Amino acid sequence: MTLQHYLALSAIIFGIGMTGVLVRRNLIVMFMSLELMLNAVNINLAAFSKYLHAMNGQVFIVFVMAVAAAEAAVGLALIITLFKNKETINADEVNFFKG
Amino acid sequence: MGQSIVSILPEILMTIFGLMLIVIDVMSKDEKKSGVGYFGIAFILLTLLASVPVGGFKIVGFDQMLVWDSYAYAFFIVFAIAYILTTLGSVDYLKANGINKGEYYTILYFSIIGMMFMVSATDLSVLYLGLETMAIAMYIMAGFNKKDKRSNEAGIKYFIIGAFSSGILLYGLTYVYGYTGSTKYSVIAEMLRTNGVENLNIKLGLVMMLAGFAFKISAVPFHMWAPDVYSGAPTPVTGFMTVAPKAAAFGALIRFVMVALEPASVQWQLFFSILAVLTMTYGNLVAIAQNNVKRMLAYSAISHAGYMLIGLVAANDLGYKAIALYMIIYGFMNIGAFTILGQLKNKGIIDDERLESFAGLSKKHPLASLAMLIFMFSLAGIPPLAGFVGKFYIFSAAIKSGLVWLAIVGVVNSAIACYYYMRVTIYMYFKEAEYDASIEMKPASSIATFIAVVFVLLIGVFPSFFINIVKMMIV
Amino acid sequence: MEQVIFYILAFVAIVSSLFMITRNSPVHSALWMLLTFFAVAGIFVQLDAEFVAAIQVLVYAGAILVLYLFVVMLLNPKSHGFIKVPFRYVIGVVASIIIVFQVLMTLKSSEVIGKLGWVTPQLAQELGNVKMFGKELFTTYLVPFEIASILLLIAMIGAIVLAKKD
Amino acid sequence: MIELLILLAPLAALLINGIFGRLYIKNNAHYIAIAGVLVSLLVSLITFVRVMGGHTVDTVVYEWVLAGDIKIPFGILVDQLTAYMLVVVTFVSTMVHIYSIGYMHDDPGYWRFFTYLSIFTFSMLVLVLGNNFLMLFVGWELVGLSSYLLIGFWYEKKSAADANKKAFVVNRIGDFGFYVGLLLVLVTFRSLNYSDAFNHEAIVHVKEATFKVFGANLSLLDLMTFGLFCGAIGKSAQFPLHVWLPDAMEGPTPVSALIHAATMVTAGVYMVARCNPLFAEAHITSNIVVYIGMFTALLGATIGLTQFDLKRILAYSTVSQLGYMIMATGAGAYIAAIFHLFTHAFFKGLLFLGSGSVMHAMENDLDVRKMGGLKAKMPITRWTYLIGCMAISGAVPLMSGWFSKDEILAMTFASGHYFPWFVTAVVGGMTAFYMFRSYFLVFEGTPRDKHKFDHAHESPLTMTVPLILLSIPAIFAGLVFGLPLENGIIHKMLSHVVAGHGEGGHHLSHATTYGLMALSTVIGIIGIYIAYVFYVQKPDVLPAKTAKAAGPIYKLFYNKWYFDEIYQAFIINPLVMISKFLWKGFDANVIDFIVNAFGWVAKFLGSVLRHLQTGRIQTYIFSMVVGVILLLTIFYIG
Amino acid sequence: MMANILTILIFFPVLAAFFLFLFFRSGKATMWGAFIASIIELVLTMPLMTNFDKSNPGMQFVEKYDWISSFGIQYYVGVDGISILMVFLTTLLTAIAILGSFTYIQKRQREFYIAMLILEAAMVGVFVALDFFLFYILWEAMLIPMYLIIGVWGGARRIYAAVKFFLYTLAGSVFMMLAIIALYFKHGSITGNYTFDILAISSQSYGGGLFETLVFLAFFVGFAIKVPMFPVHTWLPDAHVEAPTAGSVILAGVLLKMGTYGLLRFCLPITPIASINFMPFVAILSVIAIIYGALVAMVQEDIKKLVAYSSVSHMGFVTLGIYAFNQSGIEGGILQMFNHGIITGALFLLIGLLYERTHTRMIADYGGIASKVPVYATIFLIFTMGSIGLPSMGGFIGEFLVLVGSFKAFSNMAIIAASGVIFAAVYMLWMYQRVFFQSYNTGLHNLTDMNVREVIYIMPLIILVFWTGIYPETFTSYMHESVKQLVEQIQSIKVAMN
Repeated sequence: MTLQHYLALSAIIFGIGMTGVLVRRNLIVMFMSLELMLNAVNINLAAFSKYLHAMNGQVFIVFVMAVAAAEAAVGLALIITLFKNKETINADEVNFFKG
Repeated sequence: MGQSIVSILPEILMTIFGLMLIVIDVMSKDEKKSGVGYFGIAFILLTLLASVPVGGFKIVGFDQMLVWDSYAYAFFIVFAIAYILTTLGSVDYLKANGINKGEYYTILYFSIIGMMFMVSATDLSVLYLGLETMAIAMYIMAGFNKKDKRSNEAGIKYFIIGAFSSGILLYGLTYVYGYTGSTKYSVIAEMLRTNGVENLNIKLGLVMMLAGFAFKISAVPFHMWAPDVYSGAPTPVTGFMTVAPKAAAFGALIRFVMVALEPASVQWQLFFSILAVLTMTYGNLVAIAQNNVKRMLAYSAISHAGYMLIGLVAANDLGYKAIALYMIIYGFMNIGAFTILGQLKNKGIIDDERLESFAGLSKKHPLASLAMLIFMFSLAGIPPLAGFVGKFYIFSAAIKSGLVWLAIVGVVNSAIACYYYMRVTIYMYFKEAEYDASIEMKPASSIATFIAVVFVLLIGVFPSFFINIVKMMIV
Repeated sequence: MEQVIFYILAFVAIVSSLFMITRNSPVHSALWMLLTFFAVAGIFVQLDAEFVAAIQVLVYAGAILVLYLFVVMLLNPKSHGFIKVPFRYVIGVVASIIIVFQVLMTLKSSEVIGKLGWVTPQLAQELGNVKMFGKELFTTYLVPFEIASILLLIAMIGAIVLAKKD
Repeated sequence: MIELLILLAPLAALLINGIFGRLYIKNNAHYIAIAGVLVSLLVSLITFVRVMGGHTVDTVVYEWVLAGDIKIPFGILVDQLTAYMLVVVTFVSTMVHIYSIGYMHDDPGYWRFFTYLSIFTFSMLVLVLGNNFLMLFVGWELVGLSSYLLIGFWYEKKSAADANKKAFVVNRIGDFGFYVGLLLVLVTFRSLNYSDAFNHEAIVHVKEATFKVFGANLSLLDLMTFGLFCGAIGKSAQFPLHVWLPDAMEGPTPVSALIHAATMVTAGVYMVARCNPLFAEAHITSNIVVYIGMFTALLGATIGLTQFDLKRILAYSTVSQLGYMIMATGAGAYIAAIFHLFTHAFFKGLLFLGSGSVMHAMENDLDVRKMGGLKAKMPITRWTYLIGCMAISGAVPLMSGWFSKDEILAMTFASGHYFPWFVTAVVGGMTAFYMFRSYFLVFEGTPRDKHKFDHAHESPLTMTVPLILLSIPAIFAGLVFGLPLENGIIHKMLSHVVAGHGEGGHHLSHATTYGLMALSTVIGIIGIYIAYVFYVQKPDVLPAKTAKAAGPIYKLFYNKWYFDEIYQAFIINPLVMISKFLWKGFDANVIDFIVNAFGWVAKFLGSVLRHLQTGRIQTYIFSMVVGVILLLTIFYIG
Repeated sequence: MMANILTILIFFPVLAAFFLFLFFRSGKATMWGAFIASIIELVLTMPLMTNFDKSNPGMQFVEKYDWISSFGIQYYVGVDGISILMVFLTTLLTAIAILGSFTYIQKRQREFYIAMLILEAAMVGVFVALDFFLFYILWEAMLIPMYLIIGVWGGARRIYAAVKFFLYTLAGSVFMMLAIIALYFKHGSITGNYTFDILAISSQSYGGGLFETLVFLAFFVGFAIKVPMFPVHTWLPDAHVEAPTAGSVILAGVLLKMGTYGLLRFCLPITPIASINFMPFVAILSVIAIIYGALVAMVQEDIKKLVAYSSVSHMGFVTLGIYAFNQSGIEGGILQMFNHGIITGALFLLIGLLYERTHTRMIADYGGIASKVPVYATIFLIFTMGSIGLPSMGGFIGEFLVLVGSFKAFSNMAIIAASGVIFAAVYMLWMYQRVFFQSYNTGLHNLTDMNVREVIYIMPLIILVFWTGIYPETFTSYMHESVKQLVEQIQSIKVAMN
């Protein structure tokens, strides 16, 4: 299996994740799509790490996961506070600031 | 190994002090929570003194993972200034809005550690993680005031768009790593020099990464989040957010661009010149259309990012020194302005930060409005004040590297900018009071404003001391 | 043989992620995401990054997904489906497709040029992926490890401050 | 250096009256003013005598304007020409000062009037005594200022306020030409001193030079002299710029007598005479001067015929007499011009003061139609007025006017200007006619307004004594200075000043001179007879009949050839319209529009861009994605 | 003391302002304090004038201290023939303006007098600065106090006027900053030593190519707006009409002179070749300014606006004189700057007096007040005549020298400019007639004549206006040597050019 295959796969998953963020109105699903994008990045890192015969790619994946976890925690905490105030997790209602 | 420890000595110190802050926070009683802030100031001053780089040396640590030098130290000064002024400014704000939690100061403190790593990073991993630490801290700070739905919205928006942009940054990072084979700046630079820059791979990686950075410094196509987040977040936090994270992003960006992408300088100069022009013009034009002062200062923050980009596009040593100096000056001016804005209470019906609530303020609070006048004219870049020195330095860098057209755009923009800064002074001095808005300057915030005013005047008239700090910087 | 496994995993990953973003209720999309994580773990194994695959399953599938499900259950929000306005829906999809296409354009010239690392096949057998991983992590990448710990600390404090009722 | 005293005395009077007048001196301001004038009169007479003895003075008091290569001193020049002018100015000024005591007796601004008189005397003396063109110009403008102040003395009246502004502006237009001439002199001779400008070699050297003005290559000397002459046109109320003099009658009569008869208006003649070396060489300009002089003379006389206001008649007669003098200078007869100026100052001053005392008697009503038969009531005024008329008409031999006017006619004829000679000869007749018309209407015949006639009484001594004193030179000035014809005392003295060729140029045989003199005397007598027939024998019939017969011409003359209306329509109104357009149209709409447009465009762009900020998270992320796509394409292509 | 007289002159008002700000609470006390400070400043200029060595064309009372050594920026001040008159004019007019606004400024007196003192310091600084950076800082620093004076104490449309004034001047001077930086680097690259020292930069020639033209244009735009020259003058009438009396006196008396001073100190010596190339262009602009200013002034209904447009016309003479590049032209220009300061300053003071009493500036509201206020009418007449350029007053000498100078350089322009003399008479006298003569307009009520204080602060201006007319040598002697040096420098380049 050549490097291109993996890069192609990660690109597609990255694209899907991006669509998810752009299209879905539900904040939680947007978060999940963000996680999906980070997964695509991990695939990329793993692929490069293999074809470069080096381990730093994989180490980086772990760091990315740590960041993902932290983001998830803070993101969901923010969603909970939003829910407490506005009883909604619909992205379009979060538009007090305009112009 | 010994030398490596010294290279991250400041960060270690900061972490130890950070942990002590958490303990202090837990121990202190509810109404004495501001004590945490004062301790934070003490700790940061201690670290500042402990890690003074003697004579612009360069300690490279952990096999070129990161480096502690006068460059990083200069930015550390900016973070320290931002932290001290914001803490002083927010003591009264937090009490007034009933969110007097110790964690406010702790998280702020930890975010500075992230920024320090970002600035001294010479490896992509340290850069990325430092960036993310700062980002996470800022998401929390933006959404800190749970009860106020505006702060909530700021937090959510900042989080999602921030996460998305760090996703893009990361994706670009993988391609840069993949193409050059290593995460170390020096190796990347070596690879680019030997293999040339025309490869599509590297172009993709480069654009994606720089897009991620552009988000952090709120350059135009990637700035959309800034106005809403800055207007939503609690005012002292906005002051902090417009200065420290932006300075860290610029510090990291300069080091990354000047060291790692040095061979590809034509590409990123083009990249940033487009961004610079768009950012300045967009920031200034929309700021004119605002009549909420906080939102206007948000847009002015964007336009100032544009001016700093000119320094970056100049790509000479004078350029990044100018950016560092500009950041220091911008820190004083902006946080000073936000502190005063934070203290503005408007018993009238409209929300307190509208221009009308500034009407006739100079009669009731001459000192506060004089300070605001000084900040506004300094932001506009009128000479006797520090803002002019910053802009002057930046434009000299641009002209030195022959970018006269960019300097002209910058100069025209700063002329346009004067209009909306002046509008505040018009309402304060020339108009009669419509609403009974008032600024009760509590002790802490008045100290912050006083320090800011003194420094703005000092740098304006005797800038040589501050220029010497910046002079020793070498990327 | 190796290609077949790759194509299966790739297919599963793509389909499940597509289903994830198109499901109405967040719970269904969470479950589909679980499937994506497993597919990705499989790919890691195929790229002989076994330790990372394990971590992937543990952290992503185990922790983050559970957190999502937990929050979804807590808030049990009404499902909103897709954005009403078709126009924004279409340009969103089109933009992502363009990005994907631009990334794929780089594939023709993307063979690895950089200096190859120290991992030779026989060293891999001898030390095993996990030991190599530990060696790399705790020697060259020690500082990022420390920063990650600070990062998680801040995330913890932040989450508590934001979520705790006071 | 006692000549300096001539200047200092009026200056001192002016300062004392000016500063202390309002509060302290009030009504006895005339003592100081007269003292000042008397001192300068005495010194002038002394200098006149010393100049007769050949003692001329040309000294520098101090360096006035210094700039690089330009050095303009503040200097005094006293030669024969100055001596004559000094005598005329100081003598007539003294007479007017004395006269004003009576005339302005109960006026609230009494001290102010005498201050202005001292200002005028001082400035006229500066003009006359200056030894360079700049001093001449300074005097020129200061005299304009004092005429502005004096005409507008009774500023409550709108007509007086308009008149003084009109006088100043019209003078200023003339001064503009003078300024250009002055600059030309400075550029060519590198100095403004008379000594440098008039030395013969310098003029010959410059004779052929031309000067490029707006593309046209005009001869330098002609341009220069024409510039200077424009100043004279303005000041001496010649043809295009004569409109201000009749309106200047708004001022008190002593003012008209002093300024608008004797001294100021003659400044133009003095200037041309002083610059005779230049004008002699500039043939084109000299011709222009002759024809302008001639036409002004004709213009003044024709309008004078039809006027009913006594002072207006005298004003137009002054315009006409000035035309004579200017024509004389144009024809090269500088000495004749000065001689006529000399005599004219006396009898015209006399006539004006006479009209002043008539006005005084008739409670300030000057309409000749309401007067008549005043000779019974005001004998001194009547006789002095008659002497004045006889002098000016040139019909009565041995009178001063007869000498000087006929000499001008002779000289014009001699210098080959036959047509101007003929026109001015006819004008001589007209002059005689309208002067005696005014005499007969005022003093002869039966009083037409019983009520006013009863109140009429002879003016007090302070007014009649100056009349008598003035009538003496009006009679004998010609005899004393004019005989023998063409080389009397004045001729011999002034020949030093006039550049060498003087009268020699075109000599006439004695026969023709006497013939010409006889002819002009006869024309004068005919003029008087017609006036006698018109206004004594059939006062009610003939004037009305001829007016009706003349019809349109009469109306033309009566309305001052419609010059005021023409200027108003073709110069003043368009100018005001243009400037209104420039202000409202250009300044407000164009420049300010552009300036405000910048602000408006910025605001508009701001409000447009502002709407990009929709507030929805998806839009923000979408803009980032688009940003990345665009930058990628740029980099892929670039 | 004499060595650093200039530093004292600059910093004394600032210290005084600071002292007043701290210790003086009541408006009245600050008023007298400020007045005494301005008098001391005026007295301090006397030794400067007397000890000035008139034969030395170079800079005198020079002080040079390092300020920002890394950039080659110094605190470098000195005064020569060209700038000494302006310093005297500034201190004189400020003292008179302060004394003049005792009754005029009622609200917030403290801030007003402090702003005036700071303004004075900045103005003196601009005229004596010999370091580009110092010059630019003071050049723009001056904007803030002036902006506040117009904005806070101005008339009805003060906000629009203040904003327009601020942005107009700023737009011009912003390009000047770029030119300064470009010069700094170009000079550095040619000679190797990077400095902002004006004399060093102006002694270096820049080859007359595109670089020099661009630098010249940048400077020219900045200064033309300040002068104001024809197309960019529309800020002046608004600023003048809305500014309080003291504001308009300083604005007309000193601020306009900075534009022409800038042309003399920067455009001519530093970019001579470009200046010579642009000579016809500037001359045409100046002549248009003269005629345009006069014509528009004719139809104004507001006295202050009329005097404002007359300033445009008078400053047109100054720029015409400067761009004649000969001794009499430039000296005439400088003298005209000085005279215009005195005459227009006095006119604004007088109009201010009138405004204080009748609260209207419209000519139509007045009529025949000469009978009610004779002393005021006479003084106003003196300055009207001065403004027209009547001999025996300074205006005439200035105009005469300018016309002589410009006649030598470009005769056609001089002739048209000379026609400006006619229009000057027209608009001034028409205004004077409608206000002072004709029948008394009963609409005006509490018209009282000038009291002693008002006569006292007008008296120095009256004396000066006659002094410059009768014996101008006292003032022109200062500038002979400096102007000769400047003219020789330009003539030598002009000769070299063709």
